[in-house]
Amino acid sequence: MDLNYTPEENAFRDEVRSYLEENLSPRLAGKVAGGKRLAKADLVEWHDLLNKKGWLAWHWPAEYGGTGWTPVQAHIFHEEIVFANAPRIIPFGVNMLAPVLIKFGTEEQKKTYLPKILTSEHWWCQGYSEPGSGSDLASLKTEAVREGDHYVVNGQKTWTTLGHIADHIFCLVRTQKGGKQQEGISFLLIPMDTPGVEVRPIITLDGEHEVNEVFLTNVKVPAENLVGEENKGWTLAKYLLTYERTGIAGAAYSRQAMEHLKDAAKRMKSNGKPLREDPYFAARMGKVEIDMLAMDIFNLRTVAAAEGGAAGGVESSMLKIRGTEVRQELTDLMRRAFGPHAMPFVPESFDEGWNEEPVGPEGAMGQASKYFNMRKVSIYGGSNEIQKNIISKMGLGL
Amino acid sequence: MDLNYTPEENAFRDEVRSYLEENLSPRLAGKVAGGKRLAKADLVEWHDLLNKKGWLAWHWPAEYGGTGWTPVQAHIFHEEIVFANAPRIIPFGVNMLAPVLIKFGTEEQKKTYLPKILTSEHWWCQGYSEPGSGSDLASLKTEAVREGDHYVVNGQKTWTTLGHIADHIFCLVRTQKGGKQQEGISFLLIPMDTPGVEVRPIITLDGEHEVNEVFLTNVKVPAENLVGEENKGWTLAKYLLTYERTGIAGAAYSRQAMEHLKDAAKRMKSNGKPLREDPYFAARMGKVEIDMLAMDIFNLRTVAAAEGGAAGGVESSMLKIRGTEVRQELTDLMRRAFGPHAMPFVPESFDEGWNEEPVGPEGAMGQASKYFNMRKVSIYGGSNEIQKNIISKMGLGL
Amino acid sequence: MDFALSEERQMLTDTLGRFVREQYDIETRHKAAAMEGGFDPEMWARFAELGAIGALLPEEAGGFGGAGEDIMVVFEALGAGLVVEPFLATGVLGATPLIGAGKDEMLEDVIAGGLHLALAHTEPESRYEMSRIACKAKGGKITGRKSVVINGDTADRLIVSARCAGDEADEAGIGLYLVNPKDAGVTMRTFATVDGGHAAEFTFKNTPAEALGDPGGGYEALERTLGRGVLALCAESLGAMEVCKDLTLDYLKTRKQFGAPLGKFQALQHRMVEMVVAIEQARSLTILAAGLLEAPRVERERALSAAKNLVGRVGRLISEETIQLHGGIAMTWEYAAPHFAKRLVMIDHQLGDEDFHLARFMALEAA
Amino acid sequence: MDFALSEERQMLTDTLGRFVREQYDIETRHKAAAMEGGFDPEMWARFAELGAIGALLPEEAGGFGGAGEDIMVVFEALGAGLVVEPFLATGVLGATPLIGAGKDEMLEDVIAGGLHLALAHTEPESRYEMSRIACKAKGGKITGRKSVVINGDTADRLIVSARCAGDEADEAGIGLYLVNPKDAGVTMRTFATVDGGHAAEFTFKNTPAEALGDPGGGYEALERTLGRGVLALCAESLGAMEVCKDLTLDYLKTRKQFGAPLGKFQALQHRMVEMVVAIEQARSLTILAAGLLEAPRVERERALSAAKNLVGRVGRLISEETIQLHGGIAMTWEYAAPHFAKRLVMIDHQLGDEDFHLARFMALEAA
Repeated sequence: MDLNYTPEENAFRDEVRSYLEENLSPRLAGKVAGGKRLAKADLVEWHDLLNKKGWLAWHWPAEYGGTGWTPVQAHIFHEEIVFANAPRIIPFGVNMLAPVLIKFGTEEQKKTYLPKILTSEHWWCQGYSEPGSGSDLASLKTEAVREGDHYVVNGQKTWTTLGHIADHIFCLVRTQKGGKQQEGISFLLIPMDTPGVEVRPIITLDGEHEVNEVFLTNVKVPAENLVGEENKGWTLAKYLLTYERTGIAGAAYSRQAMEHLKDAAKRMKSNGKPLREDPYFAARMGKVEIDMLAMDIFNLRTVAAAEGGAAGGVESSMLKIRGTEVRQELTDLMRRAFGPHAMPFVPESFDEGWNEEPVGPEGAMGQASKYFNMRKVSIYGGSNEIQKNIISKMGLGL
Repeated sequence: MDLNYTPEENAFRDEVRSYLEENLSPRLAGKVAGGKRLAKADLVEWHDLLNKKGWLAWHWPAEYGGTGWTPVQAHIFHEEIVFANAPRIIPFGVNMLAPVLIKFGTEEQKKTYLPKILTSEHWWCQGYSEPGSGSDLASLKTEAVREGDHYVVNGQKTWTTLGHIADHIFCLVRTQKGGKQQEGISFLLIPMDTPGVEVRPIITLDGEHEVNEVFLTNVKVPAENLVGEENKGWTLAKYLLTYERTGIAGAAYSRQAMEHLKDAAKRMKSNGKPLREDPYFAARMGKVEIDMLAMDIFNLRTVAAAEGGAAGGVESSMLKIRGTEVRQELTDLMRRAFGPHAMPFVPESFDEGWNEEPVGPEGAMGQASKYFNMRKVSIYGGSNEIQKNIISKMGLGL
Repeated sequence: MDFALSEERQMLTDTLGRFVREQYDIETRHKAAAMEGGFDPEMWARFAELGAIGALLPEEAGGFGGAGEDIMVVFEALGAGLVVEPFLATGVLGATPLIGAGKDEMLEDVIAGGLHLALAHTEPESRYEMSRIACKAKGGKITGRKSVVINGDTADRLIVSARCAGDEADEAGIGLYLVNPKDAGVTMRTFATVDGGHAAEFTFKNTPAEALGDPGGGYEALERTLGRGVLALCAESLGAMEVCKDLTLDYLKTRKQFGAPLGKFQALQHRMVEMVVAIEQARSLTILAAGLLEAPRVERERALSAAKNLVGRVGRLISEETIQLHGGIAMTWEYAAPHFAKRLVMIDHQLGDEDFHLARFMALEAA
Repeated sequence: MDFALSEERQMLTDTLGRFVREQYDIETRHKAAAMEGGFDPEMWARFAELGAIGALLPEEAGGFGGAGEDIMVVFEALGAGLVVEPFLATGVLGATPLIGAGKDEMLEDVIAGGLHLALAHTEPESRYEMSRIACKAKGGKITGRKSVVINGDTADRLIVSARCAGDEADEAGIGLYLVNPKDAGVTMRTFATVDGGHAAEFTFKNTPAEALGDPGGGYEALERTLGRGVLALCAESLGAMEVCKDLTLDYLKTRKQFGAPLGKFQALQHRMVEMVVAIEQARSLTILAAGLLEAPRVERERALSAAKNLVGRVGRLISEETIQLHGGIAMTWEYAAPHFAKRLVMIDHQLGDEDFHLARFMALEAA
């Protein structure tokens, strides 16, 4: 047992850190650190920066340009991204669609799409969820009817993250009715400039626009845009859902949030003393830090096990649960830390250009908003209840 | 809205208090206050004392000797019992069997049994649960076969509280198989000196003996000992379960325990100061006190609603849940309060005669034991999970 | 012992409840919140007509209520509609210090809906402490800063807590002052709050201020004022909790997943039950606090702190569970539930959060 | 980074695990606990033969382990058997202060199972504080009281913490002393503990005592000793948690109610999942504490306090849920689970409870 990284792993960390330090623009890092809204141009700039170094598609097979990193390296890479205040990698093309294409796509499809994912020429979004199918994804109803060399697609997708800045959407559609729900689903690629595709914003409870509804009305999709076999799309969907789960715990984000919390607890006052000396607040903070430490080690254990070749499906579900709980708890403490000053809400302050004096103490503004926004992490990506069902069934045999 | 007791209610409280002060022997009150084991003679002494005043069977209809108290009076009565360090009223005869007899029994049965319940000439226990039927009571298997003017009973009952000091047991037995579980159950009265009745102790996790298994092997029970109709016993069982739920929250016990906790938190030291000034402990204590205050008012609201004629089945279930949680939390804090001194375990100290110097600070000994013992309250009387099912179904329509 | 409302209170509850249900849906509320002052002046006038403001004030102040029970029933009804009109700022925190202070005309205006008030008390460094006041009063002028003054932007008059003597956290030396925000030396910055309200920051520099009562002995009045505010917030929270519960329950009954309504899944059933039990607990302590609003200080303040602590805890539970049990839909602006959920949590940031009131509850007993 | 055990540790784990599984069932345990000294001397000898005591001590002390990892694997195995033999008292808390103190012969005896030790440290007023020591040392004699000395009744030698200088909570002035409990001026009172162990109270009156190392500079050694004990308790708890989890899971799968195994009820499934996740969390911090046992002080002690806090919280959860999910059967002496459940909670009463270690975790960072 040795809890230290190897010298090689540390050298790798240094390499990643140096590259990000040298290449990530202070402008962009500043936006991320300041919680500003990111434009598509920001995200493309970021993807380009990684692609230039061959790191954007690090987990693809080597023949397609992957790096062959070990799970520990991947873990380090993701940590450094967070610590550098870089944006997250937008997963829809590079982490979600690409692995599906590589495993199930035709040579033609791979040749057409993979390079454009790397260069951001194509910008993908995901068409999975529907208004009627939340956790029960297989109950989806969007219909694709084959007519000659086309499918005609009708239906509605929802919770489409960043759909408003995407130009392509990969969709699960129903190509056959009757029989088991999971049968008769197909996986289609749809350019979003096709007539009949309409994107409408969903404004979330914090007043922000990140997710969308996508309406599909008589959308003609060429038959060659089918990935894998017709009616076998569920296999692809499941593959995608289990593929890239590095960082599911969000451990690095939590560690960063913990630092912000500690900073706030030093600056804010309670009874005339730093908040961190308020025993009630200290007890909350200590408990979350301990939970976070445990989750961090739990995450590393899983990473190390993956290095040793272990599967760890159930562990991912456990990390999803505890990781999201810790992240939520941290935003809860952040809003508490600022007391009454967590209430002011100045949405303009999330704009890049905004640099007025903040309302209240530094860092206070927007904390309540972040707390509410963070409620999503226990809902999306398979709600925590679904994760518990998975653990119960797969892990415990109940 | 008026949260004060009426002058009449206060006068009633004084009356109860005076009677208990004057009549409850200091010996017995001392045993209760000291957490000593009570002998049957203690319990009989206590029942006699109440019966002499006409208070033992306060809730029976007036014609059988009841008092006609209002729900608020009943509530006051139960509070005063707790505050006087009196034993609890042993419910099996007076609160459980008697109402069933009064509603479903023959005149002969009432005449035979009711007076002897009052005088303790008969001492009842309950034969409901079986090893195979916990929360699912209706799945009981103990069988009674009619042979002439007798039933022959075979089976096993369990969790029979104080069965070892009882001379009679009322049992649910199966008199007909097939059909719905709830059908074919009958309600039988069995003298425990009948051949074939065997009581074996169940020692609980704290090393104590309060509950028992009762084995019934070819027990001949006269047919006149059937209460109500044959195969309709489930109706009686349900009636009994919903009948007398005053005090289900255990609110008075919690208030008393809170006083003990506060006393301990003043006496015990943490960092050289009284434990109550330790903010971590104070936070726990404050939270429980607040929960307890809320539960106390919730209980009073239910009592007052009953006074107004409201039914309150679901409220009872809620009070059962929160009441038991508060009681458990209080024993949890008691063991914490004494720190390392909660560990010593001297079972002899529960004997009436034991008066050696206690191990550790006053009141410490046995606190861990009480904490473990108190785990039972969320299991028995319909586990808290069953209560949640009831609320979900009856109260919420889920 | 009687938990039933008197006939008048029951009538008020019914009338106000019906008005909110029928005239104040979530769209109306959003529209009101989006107006310039953060609420709808016309709606305010209608509430005044209904007597909802007058119900918060005792007869001596020209009102026809003002007991704990009145505050409770009014604010529970308001909470159920997520009403954004300035009841707390004007009707409770603003009006209370005027009672018995020779300001009967102003109170009359308040009750009629014509005068808006706000309590400027919180300061950049005071967090929730009642007596930590750095704002200075001297010779009829005040100087200092006040933060997160709810509805401060629309107030015709401010009630400002300021200190004429004592150290920064002393109870002695505190006074309450009447200030016209249009007067000299006042700087104001206005902003929205995350739950759809409005607030403002104020800087006072030698601003004229009229002392209400004893300039150095105002702590008691301040405490009474804040206490009434605490009760109002608890009751408002209850109203919002009930709506969250109803919406969630309804959703569980209608939304199907895996071939069955969500409400058939036992794990969700038990969580729903936890919510319901918790609300009954919170309601119980709000009733207790209302009932003890005129009780001796320690008893009264302990009940208020107990209620605010529990309401803080339960409010968070209900808020988070409402969102989680709904799933994605409750993350959308368009749906009503998340707005109630936001308010529930933000109530914990007003007049002392759960930790503050837990510590206070314990300290008061020791005192 | 490597979380795998070395080959030797894996072998030790396997051997000891098998021994406990095959030779130390709950009946054997109860019999051992009921013996005069609260454990089975013969079983102790067999453990010694297996090398389980030696594994707790480093080579310099004549052992063949002694690293955090060794303590972890041994105590997890012991916890899984609810082993009542005095590993903690003799092998960890007793033996650690003897390392490097010129007591190699005694250590040899310890490893061979021939010598019993106990740490007499807790005092009537000290609660869990490490440095609150009123027991006085002067001129080779000690005077004072020690409480809840685990396995003190069977110890051949006591290691006693006592003070030769400083105020009652100072870290300076503390020393560790070797005391023969048969010597003059020792009064002992023996009792059982609720989890099946034995402990004793001691009164010393001018009892001869031999200083181990610097009489006034023993705090560091004491902290190291208690730290190793904390790790041992965390690992023991983990072993017991796993048993509770397995028993509960098994019960849910086999016990039928309302026509289905309990494990088909979703509310119980989700609670079972919570238990499993919590155990993984507790395991993670126990591993961290083991890995940092030789790290610089603040890092080491923070990891230990973090682990003990989490193990305290999780231990209670597992204990209470094990009993509740089982129902009545887990309230009976006859069934194994409640005995594990009791031990889980009582571990929180040894060497600092969750609150103590949470406060310490926070204080250490500030330091």
